Amino acid sequence: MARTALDQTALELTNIAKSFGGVHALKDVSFKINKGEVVGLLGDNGAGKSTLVKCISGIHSPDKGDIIVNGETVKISSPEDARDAGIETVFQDLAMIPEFDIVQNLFLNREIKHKNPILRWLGWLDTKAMTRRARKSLNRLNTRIPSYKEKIHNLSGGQRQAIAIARAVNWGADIVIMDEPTAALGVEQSAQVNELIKVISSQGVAVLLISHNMQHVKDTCDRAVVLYQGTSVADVCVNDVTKEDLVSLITGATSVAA
Amino acid sequence: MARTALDQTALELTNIAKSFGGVHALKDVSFKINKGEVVGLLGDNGAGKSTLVKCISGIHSPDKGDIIVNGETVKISSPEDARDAGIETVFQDLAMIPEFDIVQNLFLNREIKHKNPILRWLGWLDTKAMTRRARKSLNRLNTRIPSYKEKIHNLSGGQRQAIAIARAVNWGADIVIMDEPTAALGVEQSAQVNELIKVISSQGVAVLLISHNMQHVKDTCDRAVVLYQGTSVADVCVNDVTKEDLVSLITGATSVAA
Amino acid sequence: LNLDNLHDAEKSANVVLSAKQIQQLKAKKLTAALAWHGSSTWVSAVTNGAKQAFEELGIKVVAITDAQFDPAKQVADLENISAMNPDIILSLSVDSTSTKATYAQTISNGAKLVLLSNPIEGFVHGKDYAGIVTDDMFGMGKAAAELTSDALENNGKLGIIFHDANYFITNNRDQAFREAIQQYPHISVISEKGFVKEHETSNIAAAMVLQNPDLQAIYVSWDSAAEGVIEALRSLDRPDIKVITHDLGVNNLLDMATDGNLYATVADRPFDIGATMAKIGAGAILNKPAAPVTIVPFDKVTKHNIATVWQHAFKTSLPKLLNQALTQ
Amino acid sequence: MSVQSLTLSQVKQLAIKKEAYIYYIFLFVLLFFAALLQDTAFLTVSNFMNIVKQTAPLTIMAVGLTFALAVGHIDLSIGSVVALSALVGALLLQHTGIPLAVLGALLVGVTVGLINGLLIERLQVSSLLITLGTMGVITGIARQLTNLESVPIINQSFTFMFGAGSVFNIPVLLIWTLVISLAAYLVLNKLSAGRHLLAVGGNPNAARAMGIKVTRVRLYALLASSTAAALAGLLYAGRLHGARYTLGEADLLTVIAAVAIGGTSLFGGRACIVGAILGSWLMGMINNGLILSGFSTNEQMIARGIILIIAVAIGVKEYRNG
Amino acid sequence: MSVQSLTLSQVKQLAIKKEAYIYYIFLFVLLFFAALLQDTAFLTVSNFMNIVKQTAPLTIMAVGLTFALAVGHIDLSIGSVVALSALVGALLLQHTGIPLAVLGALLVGVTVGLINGLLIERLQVSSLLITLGTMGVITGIARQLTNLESVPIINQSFTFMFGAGSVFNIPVLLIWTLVISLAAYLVLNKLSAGRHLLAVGGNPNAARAMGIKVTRVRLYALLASSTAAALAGLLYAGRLHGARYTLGEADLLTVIAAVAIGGTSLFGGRACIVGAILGSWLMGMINNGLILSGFSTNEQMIARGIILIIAVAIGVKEYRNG
Ligand SMILES: Nc1ncnc2c1ncn2[C@@H]1O[C@H](COP(=O)(O)OP(=O)(O)OP(=O)(O)O)[C@@H](O)[C@H]1O
Ligand SMILES: Nc1ncnc2c1ncn2[C@@H]1O[C@H](COP(=O)(O)OP(=O)(O)OP(=O)(O)O)[C@@H](O)[C@H]1O
Ligand SMILES: [Mg+2]
Ligand SMILES: [Mg+2]
Repeated sequence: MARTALDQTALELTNIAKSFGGVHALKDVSFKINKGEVVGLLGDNGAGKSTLVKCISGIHSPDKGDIIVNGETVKISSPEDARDAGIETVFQDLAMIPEFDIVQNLFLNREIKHKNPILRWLGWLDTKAMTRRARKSLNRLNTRIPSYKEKIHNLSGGQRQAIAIARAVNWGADIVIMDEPTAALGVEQSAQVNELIKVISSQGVAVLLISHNMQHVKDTCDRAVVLYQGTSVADVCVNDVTKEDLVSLITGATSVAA
Repeated sequence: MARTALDQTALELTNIAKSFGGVHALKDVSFKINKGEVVGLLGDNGAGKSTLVKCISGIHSPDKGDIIVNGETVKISSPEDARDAGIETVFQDLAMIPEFDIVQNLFLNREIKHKNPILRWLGWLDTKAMTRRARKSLNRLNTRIPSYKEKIHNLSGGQRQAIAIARAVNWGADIVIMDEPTAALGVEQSAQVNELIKVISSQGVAVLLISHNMQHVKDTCDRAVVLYQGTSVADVCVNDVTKEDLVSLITGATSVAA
Repeated sequence: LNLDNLHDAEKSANVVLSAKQIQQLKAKKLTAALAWHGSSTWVSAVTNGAKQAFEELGIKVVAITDAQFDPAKQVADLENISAMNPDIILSLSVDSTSTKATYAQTISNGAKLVLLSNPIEGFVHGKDYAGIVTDDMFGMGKAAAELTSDALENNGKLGIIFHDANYFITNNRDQAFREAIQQYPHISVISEKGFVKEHETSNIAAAMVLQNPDLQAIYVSWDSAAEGVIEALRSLDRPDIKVITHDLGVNNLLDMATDGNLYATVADRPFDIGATMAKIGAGAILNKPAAPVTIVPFDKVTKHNIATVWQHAFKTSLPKLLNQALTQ
Repeated sequence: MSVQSLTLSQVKQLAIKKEAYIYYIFLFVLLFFAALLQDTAFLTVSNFMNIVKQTAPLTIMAVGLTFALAVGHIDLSIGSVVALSALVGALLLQHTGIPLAVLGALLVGVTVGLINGLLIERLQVSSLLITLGTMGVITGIARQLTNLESVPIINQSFTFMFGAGSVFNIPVLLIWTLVISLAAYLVLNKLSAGRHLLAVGGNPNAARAMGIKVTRVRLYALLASSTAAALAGLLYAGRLHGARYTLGEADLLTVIAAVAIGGTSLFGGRACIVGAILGSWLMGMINNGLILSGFSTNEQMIARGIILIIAVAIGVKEYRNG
Repeated sequence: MSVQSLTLSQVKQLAIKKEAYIYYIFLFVLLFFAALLQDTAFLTVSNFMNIVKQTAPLTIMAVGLTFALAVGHIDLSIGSVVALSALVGALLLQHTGIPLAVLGALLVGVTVGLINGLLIERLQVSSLLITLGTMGVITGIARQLTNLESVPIINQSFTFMFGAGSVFNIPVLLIWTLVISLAAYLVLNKLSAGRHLLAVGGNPNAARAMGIKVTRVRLYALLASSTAAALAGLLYAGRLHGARYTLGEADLLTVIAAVAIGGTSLFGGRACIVGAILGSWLMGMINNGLILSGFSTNEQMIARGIILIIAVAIGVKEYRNG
C-alpha cells in the first residue's frame, strides 16, 4: 500500500496556528501529503481537526504558518482560492443548502451551463445534463436515494453525507479533504467510500481523511498524522503501527516526534 | 450478557408505519425491549431508523401502529408525552440551541429552579446549581470542553454530541434512545459512552441504540433489530450472530423472520 | 369661540405694526418657534411669510417642527421647543384635546401663542393665545361649489372625493362645499367616496368613473389629492370630466393651463397667513390686542388668472414651465 | 446540527408547497368580488387593465424586492428611491432628453443600491437598520431637492413611454410589468445567478464554503431591488405627468405583503417571481373591489384586513388538504 | 447539518457581541449632541426627563415587541392596538372609574394578542401577514368606534397616573418605564420562561424535541407584545389628555429600529431588554437634539438617517476592535 512512491508533495503545511478568542484551536501543525497518498488526520474531539480543514479550504484564515500546494506557497483566503488551488472538501457539517434538491446541491457553484454560447455566457443552466451526471456520480456510491428532486432536508443523515462526498470527488481536484466522511454512513456505503478513496488516490489525487474509526484508517490510509490539543504530535506510516498505538497517540498517552 | 433476565417489557412497538408524501419511511415495524436490555437498531442509510426514533419520541406521529410502554398503550403525540412516559432521546441532529451555552442546553426545559418556594413558583433559575450538576455529568463522559459558558456553535462536532448524550442520560428515564450517539466521538469518548450504556442498563433502564458500527453493536447490545426499507426484518440475539451476519441482514442479502 | 361664522372676523390687511412698534421689537432680540402640523408647499409658504415678517422685526426663528399629523409628535415637539424658551410660538394644532395641556405648559413660561385655523377648546383669547389666523374655509368651500356649477353649466352629475380623516380645515371646506352644492337643484351628487392618504385618490377616482361612466365633474379635497384623480382620468381617457379642488400646485395648474381635466381651484394665501401670524405674535409682546379671529382672503382660480393668484399666494414668481405653458 | 436546518426547513417545506397557494388566493378573492359586485364594473376588461396599470409600479418594486429577500436582506429604502428617482427624472427632463433623464433616474437607484450594499456588507450589519437610515436620508433629499414642490413633466414621449401609452393596444405599463417580470423570472429560475442568490439566502455559510462570493451576490441583490424601485419611480412620473416627494411613500408595506403572500420567504432562500406579481395584483384587486363595493373608508380597512387573513388561511388549508 | 446552524450562529455570534454596542452608540450620540448644542438646554436634567417622558410609550412598546421578536415573530399590529386601547380606555372613563377603564384598555391588547397568536399558530402562517391583516382590522375599528372624533379625558387621577404625575419628584412615566422594563428583564434573563422564549426563537425544532410547548410559548410572546402596546396606549392617553385614532400610527418603524439597534435579533433567539430601552431613548434623543439644533424638517430627516447609519457602523467598529 506504499503509494508514496510518486513522492511529489501535493500539499504541505508548516507551523499552522489558529485561535478563537482565548481558545487556541491550532498551535503548531506541520505535515505534508504526496500525490496519490491517503493521509489520515487523527485526534481527539476538539483536537483541532475541523479547524485545520477549514484553514486549508479557505473558511478560516490561519493566524500563522504557510500552506504550500504543488511546491508553491499559496494564500488561501477564501473558498474560491482553495478551489483554484485544486482543493475540494467534504465538510463535517456537509455545507448543504437544505431547501435545494440533490442535483442543485451537487452542482452548487459548479453548474453545467447551456451549450449555446450566448446562453452559456448568460449563465443559463443545463438542468438535464446536471441530472444525468448526478445520477452517474451517486451510483458510484451505491446510495439509496428516494428521488433526485428530493430536497436535502428530507434526506436521512447518511444520504446527505453520500451527496457531500459525491460532490467533492466529482471535480477532478488534486487534493480532496474529507472530514469524517463515513460517520453517518451504513456499512456498505462506508465500504464504497473507502473504495472510492482508493480509486481517486490511484489517479494521483492526494486525500486527507479525518476519522475516528481506526479500522477505516488502517484500511484506507498510507500515513497518519495525529493532532493533540492543536499540535501535530505524530506522523507515522499506518503499516508500522497498530490500532492501539494510534489510540494512545490520540489520547496523548505516548508521543512520537512529528 | 443476557440481561434480558428481568424480562419485563419496557417498550413494545407493533406494526408502526409512517409515510412522507410518497416516501414510505416506515412500513411495518414491531419489536420490544425489556427493562435493562440494550437493543441495537440497525439498518442501511434511509432504512427508517431516525424516523422510527422520532415516532417514539413524539416528533412525528406514526400513521399506524401502537407504542406500548410498561404494558400500557400510550399515545405519544408530542415530546412532552414521550418524556412523561419516561423516554429520553439523543437525536441524530442533537436538538441543540446553537446560541445557548453548554449548561443552558443541558438543562433545556429541565431547569433547576430556585429553592425559595415563591421564586421557584415564578420559575426563577438556580444557575449555580445547574452549572455544578453540568460539570458532574459531563465529567462522566471524559469530554474536553473549553468552558461551560461556551456557546454550542463554537464547539467541535464531538463535543456537541457528548453534551447531547449527557443530557439524555441525566434524567432518570426508564427508556433511553440514542440515534448514532458515537458517530462523531473520538475513540476514548466512544468507549466512555459504551461504558455509560452498560451502567444505565444495569440500573434497569432500557436502551435503544442506533449505530452503523458493528463492533459497537457487538460490544454493547443484547439484541439487534434490523430495519430494511422501513420494515423490521430481523430480531436477533447479538451473541448468536457474527458481524457479517448482521451486515448481510442490513443489506437485505439474507433475512430472518422478525 | 365659534369659527362657524367668520363674518365679523378681522381682515388680515388690517393687521399692521407702526414704525415705532417695529423699533421697539427690534431692540428686544426676540425669538420665535413654528410648530406645524405637517409639511407641504402650503406650509412652506406660511413659514416663508412668517420668517420674512419676523426678519423685518428683528426676530430670530429658532425652531421649525413638523408633527407629521401625529398629536403625540406635536406634543413632543412643543416640549422640545419650550426647552429653548422662545418668545413667540406660531402653531397649527393637530388635535386640540391632546395638545391643550402642552400649549398651556408652554405659555406658562411666557411665550405668546398664535394659532392657525384650529382653535383650542377652553383657551381664552388674549390670555392663553394672542389670536387665530385662518383662511375662510367656508367661503372657500362655497366658492368651489360655485366653480363646480360653472364647470357643469349648472346642470350635471358630480362625484365627491373627500378627506376621510379628522382634520379641521379640510373637513370644514368639504362640508361647506357639500352644503353649498345642494343649493344647485340641477347638479346631482351621484357618488361620494372618502380617502385617508393622498395616494389613494387615483384608485378611487378610477373606480368611481368605471362605476359611473356618466360622471361629468369631480370635486376633490385639495391639490395633491387631485393629482391622482387627474392621473386616473387621463389613464381612462376621459378628458371630458372636470375636476375642482382647493390650493395651488404646479402639476395641476399646468394641466389647467393646457386645458386638461382641472377646471378650477380655490386658493388661499398661505404667505399672508404666515406674515399675519408673525405680526400678531409680535404685537402681543407689546400688548397690542388682536382680534380673536383674523381671516385671510382667497381667490377663485381658473386658467386666465393663474399668474396673479400665484403671486398673491406665494409671493414668488411663477415656475418656469407653468409660465411657458401659459404664454404659449 | 441538522435540527437547526430541519427546523427552518420543515417550516420552509410547508412554505415551499405554499408557493402554489397564491393562485388559489387570487382566484378566491377574484370570485369573491365577482360575486359581490355582480352588477358593477368589476368584472370588465377595462377594470382589470385599470388594476394592472395602477399596480405596475408596485409590481416592479415587488419583483425587485424579491431579489433582496431571496438573499435574506430587507430593503426599506425602496419607497424613498421611488420619489427621488421620479424627481430626478422629472427635473432632468426639463433640461435634457429622455435618455439622459431615464439614465439619471436609474442612476439614483444604482447609487442607493450600492450605498446600501456596501454599508451592509462591509460593516456586516442588519439590512433593516441600514436601509432604514438610507430611507431617511433619501426622503430628506427628495423633499429638499425641490422644497416639496411637485415637478411637472410635459414631455409627451416620456409620458407615453412610461405612462399612458399603448403599443398595439397593449398598455406600456403592462409591457413594462411583463418584460421586467420575465427577465427576473429567468434570472431566478434559469440562470446560475439565481441559484447563487437562493443558495446565499438558504445557507450563506454553505454557499461561501462552495466558493460563491456571498458578499458580491448580496450586493447585486440590493442593487436589483433599488434599481427596480427607480424604474417604478419613472413609471409613477410617467403616469402622473410629474413627480412629487410623496411618491412611493405608502408602498413599502403593501409591497412587502405582496411579495410575502406570493410565497417568497422573508428570511431568504426562497423566492417566487410569479407570486410577487400575482401578490401585487391581488393587493390592487382588493383595493379596487372594496372601493367599488361602496364601503366607507373604515369598513374598507376592516374588510381589507379580514380578506388578507382569510386569504392567508385559505392558502394554508389548500396545502393541508393537498 | 451544522453548516446551517453555524451559518446562523456565526452571524449571531457577531451579533451577540454587538449586544453591548448600544451603550457605545448611546454615548456617541449623547456626546455628539452635547458638543453640538453646548449653549442650549440639551444637557439639562429637565430636557432628559422630557425625552424619557416623551418616549415612555415607545419604550413600553419596544419592550413588548422584544418578546415577539425573541420567539421569531414580528408584530405589526402594535401601532393600531395603541390607538384602539387608548380610545377604549378614554370612552370607558366617561362612564366608569379608572380600574374598569384600564382593564378594558388592556383587554384590547390581550384580545388582539390572542387573535394574532391563535391565527398564526393554528394556521402556521407568517406573523407578518397575519399581523398586517389584524393591523388593518383594528385601525378600521378604531376609526369607526368614534367616527374619527377625539375622545377627551378629564379624569385628573387618570392623567396623573398615566401621564403628567410624579411621585417623590419622579415622573410616573419614568416609573412605568422602569417597572415594566425590570419585569421584562427578569422574565427574559432570570426565569425559565425567558429561556424557553429564546430557545423557541433560536431553534424551534430543538425546543420542541425537548418538550417545550413551542406553540404556547409563541402565543404568550404575542400576548406580551400587544398587551404592552395596550399599556402604551394608556400612557399616550394619559399624556395627551385624550385619545385619537391616529395614536401609535407612526411608531411602528421607530419601535422596530429601537429594538433592533438595541441588539435584539429580528429572526428570533436573541433578545436584549436594556438594549430596547436604550434604543428607544436613543431615538427620542436624536429627535430632541435635532429639533434643538434648529434644522429644518428635511434636514432633520437627512441627519436622522445619517446618525442612525453612523451609530450602527460605530457599534460594529467597536466590536471589531474589541
Ligand atoms: N468558531 C469557534 N469559536 C470558538 N471556538 C471554536 C470555534 N471553532 C472551534 N472552536 C474550538 O476549537 C477547538 C477545536 O475544534 P475543532 O472543531 O477543530 O475540533 P475537531 O478536532 O474537529 O473535533 P471533533 O472530532 O469533535 O470534530 C474546540 O475546542 C472548539 O470548541
Ligand atoms: N420529513 C421528511 N420528508 C420526506 N422524506 C423524509 C422525511 N424524513 C425522512 N424522509 C425519508 O425517509 C427515509 C428514511 O429516513 P431516516 O432518516 O429515517 O433514515 P435512517 O434510517 O435514519 O438513515 P441514516 O442511517 O442515514 O440516518 C429516507 O428515504 C428519507 O429520505
Ligand atoms: Mg471536527
Ligand atoms: Mg438517521
